[in-house]
Amino acid sequence: MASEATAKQRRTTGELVATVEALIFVADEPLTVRMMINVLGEDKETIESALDALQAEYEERESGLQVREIGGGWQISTRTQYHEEIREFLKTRPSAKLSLASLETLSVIAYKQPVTVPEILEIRGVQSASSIKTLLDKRLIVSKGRKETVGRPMQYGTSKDFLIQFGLKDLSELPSIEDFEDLVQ
Amino acid sequence: MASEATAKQRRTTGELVATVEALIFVADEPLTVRMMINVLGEDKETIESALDALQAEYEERESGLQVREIGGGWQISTRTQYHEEIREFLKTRPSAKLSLASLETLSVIAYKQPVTVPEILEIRGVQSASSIKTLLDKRLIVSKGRKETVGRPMQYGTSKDFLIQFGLKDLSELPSIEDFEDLVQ
Amino acid sequence: MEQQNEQFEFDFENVKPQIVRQSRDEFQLHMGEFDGPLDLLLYLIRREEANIFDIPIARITDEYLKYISVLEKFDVAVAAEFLVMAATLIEIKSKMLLPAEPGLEDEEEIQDPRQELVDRLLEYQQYKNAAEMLWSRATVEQATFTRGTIESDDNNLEVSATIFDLFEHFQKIMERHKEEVKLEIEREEMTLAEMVASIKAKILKEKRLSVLEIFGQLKTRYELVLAFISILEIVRIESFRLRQKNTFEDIILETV
Repeated sequence: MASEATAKQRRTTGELVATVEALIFVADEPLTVRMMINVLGEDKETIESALDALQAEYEERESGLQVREIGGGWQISTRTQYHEEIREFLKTRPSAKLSLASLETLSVIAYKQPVTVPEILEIRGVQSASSIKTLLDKRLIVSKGRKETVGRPMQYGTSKDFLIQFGLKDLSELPSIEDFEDLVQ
Repeated sequence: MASEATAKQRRTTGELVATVEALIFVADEPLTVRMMINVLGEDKETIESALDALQAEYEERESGLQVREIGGGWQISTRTQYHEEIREFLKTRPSAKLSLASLETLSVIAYKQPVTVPEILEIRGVQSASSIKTLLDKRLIVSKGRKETVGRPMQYGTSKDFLIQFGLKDLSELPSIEDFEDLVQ
Repeated sequence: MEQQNEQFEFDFENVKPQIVRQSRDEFQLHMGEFDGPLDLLLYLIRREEANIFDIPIARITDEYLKYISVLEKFDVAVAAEFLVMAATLIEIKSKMLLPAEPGLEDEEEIQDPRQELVDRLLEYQQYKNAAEMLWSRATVEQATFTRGTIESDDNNLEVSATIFDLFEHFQKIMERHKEEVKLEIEREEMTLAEMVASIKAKILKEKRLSVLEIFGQLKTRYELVLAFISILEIVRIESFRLRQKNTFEDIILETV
């Protein structure tokens, strides 16, 4: 178990607070105390007092960030009073990269449209629900009505925004295998 | 311009440090001073001293995180000493290392850029085509146009990802090549 | 560097050279960790504990040629770069055997025939050391992590990906997909016992079965063979028989 592996090296309180901070920072979702216990091999009380200390530290130094408990876990987030500047920044920042999963899902939709979620699952071999949500949010795909088959699943296709963002006149401009080989040469 | 919109509300030094911290946190790539100037409407000196203060704050409280300059921008990342616990939590291993041949090729490109394939061959004494492909795939190098000489060979240089992956502020941070002049023995 | 440590333990006499195909046109020689002739020369100089500014060229050349002959012993086409270096070494060696041209001595200092090679080796050594520095920097960097995803990461409407990224991924998926399909078929393959049981179940229900129909429902050659053996097996040990009214007509499997 992880606990045994790491618990033997005893940490000072300061080190534990720092480690908890680092773990919360790298986690994609609010980090549960349960998870911290597993990874660090410390007991619940020790972890909880480290969390309190960490939270107090951020309060005291009036950081632009805060450590807070949310949805059953712990998270670092920006403080609301700086949201104006953050929004300003988010508007100007360079475009975000699509995750690998979203890029894959988008490529399936682009080349196989109209396509349903079960069909995407079959091609990619993994569930794509969250990618589809992301792509819908970014308006890269749109729903194209229901397929007249068992369960009447929703079909998806690419949007006009997709064409604009990828610099295509229309779908016929999507590269084929031959185009790609030329490029590689 | 963003600058005018937000500059009017004067900030205390503490508030500026906190705002800079929040911006660096939300940015998904190292945040340039240029960008902070644009968003916050403060001058370069003010931003830079806020960055210094922020960095010192993280040092002093012995945080699990660090504020550092990398790849031409500022970033918050975990401190190396907590990597074991983080790996345990993320279930990651150190990613595949570059082969010796690719590292050699990369070091020639880093120091000689822009440099052509024949020039690399001359220094290394072997063909480097496959290493160059690997480095391009990993986006550690980029092509820098053709050299106006016989055959117009493609020239290569290092990318921003190179700086980030090797923890460099900018190319001037590379130790000088003369420093590596240790004698065989 | 770990790899470099290994280099010093390299067993010159026993190592098997390997030619690794790097790409369509490029083959690379791997013998220990020697990536090229300069690398090999540095190793030999180090092994002989020689001074790089005063290379015992005859001895080093002999060692180098011995190395090449090991390659030839294994019937391996020696990479051109190694042969060029061999020629260079032999040339330097012969130049050094010649007496200095009289008359030149006073006017200018005679150029050491080894000089150019030494310069190349020193330059190469620098980049090799720089590569080691990059390696250790990357190792440190791999121990730092950036933040996990946060809410604002996802609400940037603009994306940076090109149409070719999209295409490349689509191709990768299709390749992955092909492999999976193959695996599935393998998983679904029946055993003989299963086939026997399935045919028996059908015939007990229907009383008589058309053999053509049985075969018609099967997809792979493997299944056809399996069905054929199963039918023979059923007729042999159970109370079923095969009946054909006329030649070339359908064969019926029925209960006795």
